[in-house]
Amino acid sequence: MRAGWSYVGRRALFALITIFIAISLNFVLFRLAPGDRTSALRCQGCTQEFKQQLRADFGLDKSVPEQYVIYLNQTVRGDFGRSFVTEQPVISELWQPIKNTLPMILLGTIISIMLGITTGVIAAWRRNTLADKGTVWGGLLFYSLPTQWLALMLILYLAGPLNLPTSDIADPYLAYSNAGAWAEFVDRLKHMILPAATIGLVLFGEYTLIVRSSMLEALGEDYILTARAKGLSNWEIITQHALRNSMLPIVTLVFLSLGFIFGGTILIETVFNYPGIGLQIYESVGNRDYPVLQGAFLLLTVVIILMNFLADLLYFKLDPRVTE
Amino acid sequence: MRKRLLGIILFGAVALLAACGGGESTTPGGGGDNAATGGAETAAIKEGGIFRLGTTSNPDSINPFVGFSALSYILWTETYPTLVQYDTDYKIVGDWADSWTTSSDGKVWTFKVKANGKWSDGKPITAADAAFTGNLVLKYGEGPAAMMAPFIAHSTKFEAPDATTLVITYDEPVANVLPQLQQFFILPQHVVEPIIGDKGKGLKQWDPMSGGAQVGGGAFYVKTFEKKGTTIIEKNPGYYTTPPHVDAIGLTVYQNADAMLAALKGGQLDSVDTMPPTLAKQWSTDPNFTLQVGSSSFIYDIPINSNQKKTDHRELLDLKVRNALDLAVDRNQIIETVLNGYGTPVATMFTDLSSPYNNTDIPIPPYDIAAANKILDDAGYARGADGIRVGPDGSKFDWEVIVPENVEGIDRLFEILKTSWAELGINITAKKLDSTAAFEAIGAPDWKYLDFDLAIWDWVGYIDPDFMLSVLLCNQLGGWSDTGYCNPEYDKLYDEQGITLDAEKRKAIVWEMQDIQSRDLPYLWVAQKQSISAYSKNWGGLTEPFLLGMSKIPWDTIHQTG
Amino acid sequence: MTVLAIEDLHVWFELPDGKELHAVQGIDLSLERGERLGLVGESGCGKTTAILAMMGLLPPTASAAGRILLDGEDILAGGDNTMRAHRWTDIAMVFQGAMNAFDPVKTIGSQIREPMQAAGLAKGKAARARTGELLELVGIAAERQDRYPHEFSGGMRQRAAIAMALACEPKVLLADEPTTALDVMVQAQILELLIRLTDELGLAMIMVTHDLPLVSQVCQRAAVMYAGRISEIGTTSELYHHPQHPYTRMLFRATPDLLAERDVISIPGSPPRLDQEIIGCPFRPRCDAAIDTCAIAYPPTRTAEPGHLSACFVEESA
Amino acid sequence: MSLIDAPMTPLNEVRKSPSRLRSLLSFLRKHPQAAIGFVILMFFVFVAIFGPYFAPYGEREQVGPIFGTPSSAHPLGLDDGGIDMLSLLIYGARVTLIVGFAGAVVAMVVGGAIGIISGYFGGKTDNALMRTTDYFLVLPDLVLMIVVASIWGRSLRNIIIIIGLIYWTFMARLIRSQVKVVRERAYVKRAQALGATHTRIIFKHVIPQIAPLLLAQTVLMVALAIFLETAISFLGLGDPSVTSWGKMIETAFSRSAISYGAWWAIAPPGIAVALVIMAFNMVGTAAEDSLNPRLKVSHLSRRHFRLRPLPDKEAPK
Repeated sequence: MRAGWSYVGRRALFALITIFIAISLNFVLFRLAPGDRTSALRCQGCTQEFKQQLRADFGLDKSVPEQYVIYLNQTVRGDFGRSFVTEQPVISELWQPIKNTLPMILLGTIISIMLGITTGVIAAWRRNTLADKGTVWGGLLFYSLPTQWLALMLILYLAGPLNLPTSDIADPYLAYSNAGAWAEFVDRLKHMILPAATIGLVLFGEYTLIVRSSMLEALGEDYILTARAKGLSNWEIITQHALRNSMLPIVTLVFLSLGFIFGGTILIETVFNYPGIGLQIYESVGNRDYPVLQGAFLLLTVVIILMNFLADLLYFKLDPRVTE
Repeated sequence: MRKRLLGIILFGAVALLAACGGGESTTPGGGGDNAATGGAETAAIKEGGIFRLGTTSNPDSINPFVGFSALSYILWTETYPTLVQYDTDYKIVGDWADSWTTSSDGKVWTFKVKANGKWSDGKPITAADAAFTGNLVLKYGEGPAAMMAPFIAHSTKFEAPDATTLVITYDEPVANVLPQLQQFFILPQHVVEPIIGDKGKGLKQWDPMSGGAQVGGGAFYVKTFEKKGTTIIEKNPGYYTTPPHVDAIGLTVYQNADAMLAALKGGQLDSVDTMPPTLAKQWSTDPNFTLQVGSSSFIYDIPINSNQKKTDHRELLDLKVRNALDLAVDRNQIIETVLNGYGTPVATMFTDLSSPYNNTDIPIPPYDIAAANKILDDAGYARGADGIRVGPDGSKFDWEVIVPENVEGIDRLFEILKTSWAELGINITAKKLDSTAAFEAIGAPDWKYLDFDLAIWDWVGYIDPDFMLSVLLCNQLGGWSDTGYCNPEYDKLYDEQGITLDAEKRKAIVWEMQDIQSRDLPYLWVAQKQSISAYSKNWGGLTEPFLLGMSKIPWDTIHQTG
Repeated sequence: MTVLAIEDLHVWFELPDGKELHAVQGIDLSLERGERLGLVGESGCGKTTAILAMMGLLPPTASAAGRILLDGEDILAGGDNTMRAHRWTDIAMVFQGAMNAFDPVKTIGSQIREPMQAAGLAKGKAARARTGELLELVGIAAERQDRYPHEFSGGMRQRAAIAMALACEPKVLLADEPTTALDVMVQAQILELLIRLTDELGLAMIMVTHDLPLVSQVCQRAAVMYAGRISEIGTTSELYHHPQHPYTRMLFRATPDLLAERDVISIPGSPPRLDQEIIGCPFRPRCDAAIDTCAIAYPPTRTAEPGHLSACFVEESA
Repeated sequence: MSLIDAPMTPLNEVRKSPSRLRSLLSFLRKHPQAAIGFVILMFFVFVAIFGPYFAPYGEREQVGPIFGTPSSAHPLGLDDGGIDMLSLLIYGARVTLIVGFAGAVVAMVVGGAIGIISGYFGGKTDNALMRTTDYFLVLPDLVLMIVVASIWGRSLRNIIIIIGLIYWTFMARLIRSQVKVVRERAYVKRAQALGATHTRIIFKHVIPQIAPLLLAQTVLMVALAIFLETAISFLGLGDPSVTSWGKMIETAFSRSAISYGAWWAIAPPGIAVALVIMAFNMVGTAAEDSLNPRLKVSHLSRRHFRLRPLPDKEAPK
C-alpha cells in the first residue's frame, strides 16, 4: 500500500499549501480593509502622537513585508493577536463560540444524514413510486427554503407547541442553582434542538437528492446484478453494495458541507440568538474587530481545508481504488 | 448600536465639560443614604431571589480600561464604588462619599467616604483605593487608561490622608466635577496593582474575572461574565450602604427582541430593558406583566452637511431648502408607524430628560408639503423633466442618505422620508453602513466633511445638556461632529453656559443656543422614542428610570412580591 | 440426464413509448449433465435476455412465458419467487465483462463468500477456506482473496468470476461472453479453464457468444439465435461442416478463423428490431439465398440429422 | 466571412435547430418537472416586469395599522409599516429576480472565462488558475460575503458583484473540464492546424459547444444567487432603498413579527423565495440532465418481471 500512503501524503501536502495560501491571502484581505486599528479611534485623548504610539505598539509602522513576516510568525505560533474590542487574545475570544457551535452543527448534521440517507435510499429503491416523487419534491423544497426563514417558521409554529426555547444555549440559572448535570444536559439539548433541526432540514434537502442520485447510479452498476444473481436479499444488496458505493460521493459532500456550515451558522445563530461562532463573526463585523474577524476567517478556512483533507482520507479508506 | 453610542457619549461628555472651568461653591453632601422609601408600594416585600433581566444591547468588556458600551457602564456602576451618583430625580447625591467640600479657589476637592465598605473578597474599601485608581489613571491616561481619563480630566493628583478622606486637586476650577466623578469607578488597589505591567500595558489586558469572580465593591460583584450570554452579579456582603433586596441579578443578552420576549413570556426572564414599540400595545394588555413607559433618551435626527466648503449638492446649504425639508418630515406618521405611537415629535436636540434646558418655545414644524413646495418654488429650484428639482448650478436634488445599521426602525424612517420628499421633487437613496463606517462616511474625506449630503441617525438624550450642545462646536470637526457645522456665535454661547453657575441664566443661554440651531438647521429633529420596559408582576418597586442607564438602579426598592 | 430444459421461452419488454419488444420468441433448449452448449448470434438477437431469463434476472419491465425445467421442475412457474431459490445454488453465472461484475469496494474473497453465506452453505473460517480452494481451482493463489478487484488483471478477474460462480456448486453455469475484452492468450486460458472445470465437476454450461468458431472449440453443441429465435441447433461439428442455415454459414465466415486462412466477410445489415411483428423470415433482408416464400412465412423447423435442426426454407448443401 | 471560414465549419457542429422556441417547447414537453418550474418562473418574471402596474397599493404607502391582519382588502395583511404585503411582494419580485439573474451572470462571465482559458490553454495557465480557484473554493462564502459587504457598503450593485465573486468557482471548474473535452475534438484541432487564432477558436468553436451547459449552470446559479440575496439582506447588509423578498423577511424579523404573531408578514416572502428557487432548480436540473443523461437502468427494483401466458402458437408451416 505504498502508493496509498503517497496519496495521503500528497493530499496532506496540498492541504498544507492551501492553508499557507489562505494564511497569506488572509493577511492581504484584511490589509485591504479601510483604515487600521487606530483610524477608527475617536476620543479626546486620541492625539496624533497617541495614535502613532498605538501604531507602533501594534507594529503597524513597520513595512508591509516586515508585518507579513511578523504575522506569519505569530500565526504559526497560534497567536492571532488581541481583540480590538475586548483586548483579550483572539483565540480565547473564538474558543467559547466554537465550543457552542460545534455540538449544534454535529446534531444538525446527524439529523440531516439520517433523514437524507433514509429517504434518499427509499426513493432510489422505489424509483418512480409515490415515495420517490415525494422525496424528490420534498428534497427540492427544503433545498429551496431560505435558512433564516425556515428557522423563523420553526419558532413560529414549533417552539410554542413543543415548549422549546428559541434563544441562547442554555438556561444560565440552572448552573447557578446547581440543578445537576443531567438537568443541565437536557436543558442544553432543548436549546439545541431548533437550531440543529434547521440545519438538519436545510441539509436534508440537499443530502436526500444526492443520496438518491448516487444510489440510482450505484443500482445501475453491473455488480448489483451480480449480487442479485448471487441470491442476496434486497436488504443485503442495498446495504452491502449499493449504499457502500454511493457513500463515496455522500461522504465527500457531508465533510465539505460540514466545513461550510460553520460559516453558514451565522443566519441560524442570528435567529436563535445562539452564542456561537457565526454570531461572533457577525458582531465582529459590526465592531470592525479585525483581529477577531481575521482569526475567525482563517480558522473557518482552515476548517474547510481540513474537512477536505478528511474527506480525502475517508475516501481513501472507503474506496480501495484510490491510490494514484 | 444605540447603547454603544451612549457609552461613547458618556465618556466624551465629561471630557468636554472639563474644559470649561467653573465656580467655587461648596455643594453640601447628599447625606449618603438615598434609599427610597418605596412610597405607594403595597405588595409584601420578599427578600432574596434572582432578578433575571433581558437586554438587546451587550456589555463589551468588564475591564473599565477597555469597555465602553452602555451596558458595561451599568455593570461597573453596580459593582464598583463611585463617590457620587444621580438619584431617581437625576440630582447628584453622595454615594460612597458622604459629604464633600471645595477649596475657595475651586481647585481642591475633599471627600469624606464611608468607612464600612468591603470589597467582595473581604478587604476594606478605603480612600487609598480611590487615590490609587485616580493616580493610576493620571499616570497612564494618555495610554492604556485613556478610557477612564475623561472622568478625572484636569485633576493633577489624588491623595488619601486617611482611610475615609480623599483629596483631589485640579489644575483649574472645574464646574462639573461631580457629574464627572459619577462615572469614576474606584478599583481595588490590591487587585489592580499587580497587573499594571510595563508601561501600564497590563491594564488593557486585565481580565477582572481571572480570579474566578470579579472583586467588586458596589452593591454587587460580577460572579459570571459572558459577553453574549448571561452575566450574573451577586450581592456584595460588604456593600457600604443599604443592601439590595435581591440576592443576585442575571443579565442575558439577546440579539433580537423576539427571542427576548419569548423568554419573558416563557418565564425565563423577569424583565426586559426594551420592548419594541411594535409590540408594546399587544403587551400592555397582558395581565402577567407590567409595561413601563418612561422618559426618552432616544431621538431620531437627520444631520445635514453644514460644511460651507461642501463640494456638491450645495443646495443643501440653503436654509430655505432646509426649512422646506423640515416641513416635509411627517413626524406624526413616523411616530405612528416607526414607533407605533410610543413617541413624541421634537424640534430640538433634547429629550424630556434634559428639562428645563429643553427649549419649549421652538415650535414643532407642521407637516406641510404644499408650504414646503412653495418655499422651494419661490427659491427658484425648478423641477426637471423627471420631476426632480434642479439647482441653479445644475445640481439635481438627488441625494445620498447615510443610514447606519442596527438602529431600530431606521429603514422604515428612511422609507417614510423618501415618500414624503418625493412629493417635493427630491430623490434620496440610502447608503447603509455599520456605525463606524457610517461615521467615517460623514467625515469623508479625512474629516473634512466634503462628501456627505444627509444622514439619519439616533441621538442619545442625556441629563446634562453640556455634551449634546458641544457636538456642534467648531472644534468638534473631526471629533464628534456629524454635520460639519461650525458657528463662532454658537461657540461663544457654549463657553458662556459652561461657566454660568446660575441655573436660570444658564437655561437662558442654552435656549438661545437652540434658537440658533433651529435657524441654521444642521439637524432636522424628528421624534423622541419613549423607553418601554416590561417586567413580571412577580416583582415590585421598579420605578420609572430603573433601566434607563442614567442613574444607579434602585435595588434597595426592587423586590420580589410575596 | 437432462439438467436444464427450456421449453417455448418467450420474453417481452415494455418500451417507454408503450410498445412492446418481443426479445425472445419461443426457444427450446436442453442441456445434459456435463454438456457445453454454445448460444451464438449477433448482439440484439436475444441471447443475453434468454440466459437472464434462466437466472430470473429480467428487469421489472419484462414479462416471460414458457417453462424452464431444472431437473424436471418448472422453476419459472412462480416467477421471481421460484427462481430465487435456485439462483447461484443451482444455476450460476459468469457475467460479461467481469470488470464491472465485481463491486469495486469489496475484496474478491468477500464477494465470493457472499453467495455461500446467503445460501447458508459455509460461514466464517470454512467459507474463507472454501474461497481459497475455489481460487486455487481457477489458478489464483488462495491468499489473494483479500485483494480488491482493481488489483487484479482482466484475466484474473475473469478467473475470479468463475470461482465466484462455482461458490455454491451449481449444476448449470451460464457464461455470458466470458472472454470478450481479454487478449487472445488469456482468452485461450479462460476457455481451457472452463472446459477443464465442466469436465472435472460434471457441470453443464451454456456459453453465450457471438463467436461461432470459438464455440466450436469449446462446446459440444451450439444453438444459433437470430431475432429472438433459434435458427439452427446441432453439434458443433455438424454446424461447422454442414451448416443448414445461411446465417450459420455467414457467422462462420464473419469471424477470423483460427484454423483456416479464409477471408473474413462481414454480414451486411443488422438484426431486425423486435418491437414490431416480423412477417416471413427475419433474416431474409440479409440473406444471400432468399427465395420468395421467405417473405411470407417463418420457415418451419427442419431436421437435417437427429439433433441437428434448422429453420430455413432453403436446403443448404454441404 | 473570410474564405477560410468555409472549410473550418464542421458539419456536426452547427446544428441549426429549427427554432429556439420549438426546441424549448420540446424540452419542456420531455421534462414535466422543468415545465412546472418554467411556468412558475414565467409567472414571477411577469410579476417582476409588470407588477408595479397592477400592485394594489404603493410600495411605501401606509394603508392601515401596523401588522394589520389579512382581510379582503389586504389578502396578505399589512406589515410593520402598515404597508400592503401583497403589493410589497409584487414590488419585491423585481429586485429579487434582478439580483438573482445579475449575480448569476457575473458568476457565469467570470467563471466561464476562467474555465475556458484554463481548460483551453492548459499547462501552467491552467495550473495557476485552478490553484486560485482551489483557494476560493475553501473560503467560507457567507463570511467572505459579510466581510466584503461591510467593507464595500451595501448596495444592489455590490451584492450582485459579491454573489458573482463567490460563485464563479463552481462555474470555472465545470466549464474547464468541458472545455478540455471540446479542445480535443477533431474540428478544433483542424482549426488550430489551419492557423486560426485562439480567440477565434474559442468564440467560434469552444463557446458554442459549451453554451448549453453554461446556460443550464447559470439557471442553477440564479437559485443560489437569490438564496444569497435573502441571506445578505437578512444580515442587514442589503440595500435599504429597495424592496426585496429577503429584506421583507429581515424587516419582519427585526420588527418582531414573530412575537406579534404576524405570520402574514413573514411567511409570504419566504414562500415566494422558495417557489422561485425551486422553479430555477427544477428547470436547471432538468436541463443538466438532458445534457448529461443518465440512462442507466436500475438493476434492483421492488418490482419483478411478470409472467404471462404463452402466445397463441402459429402453426408452423
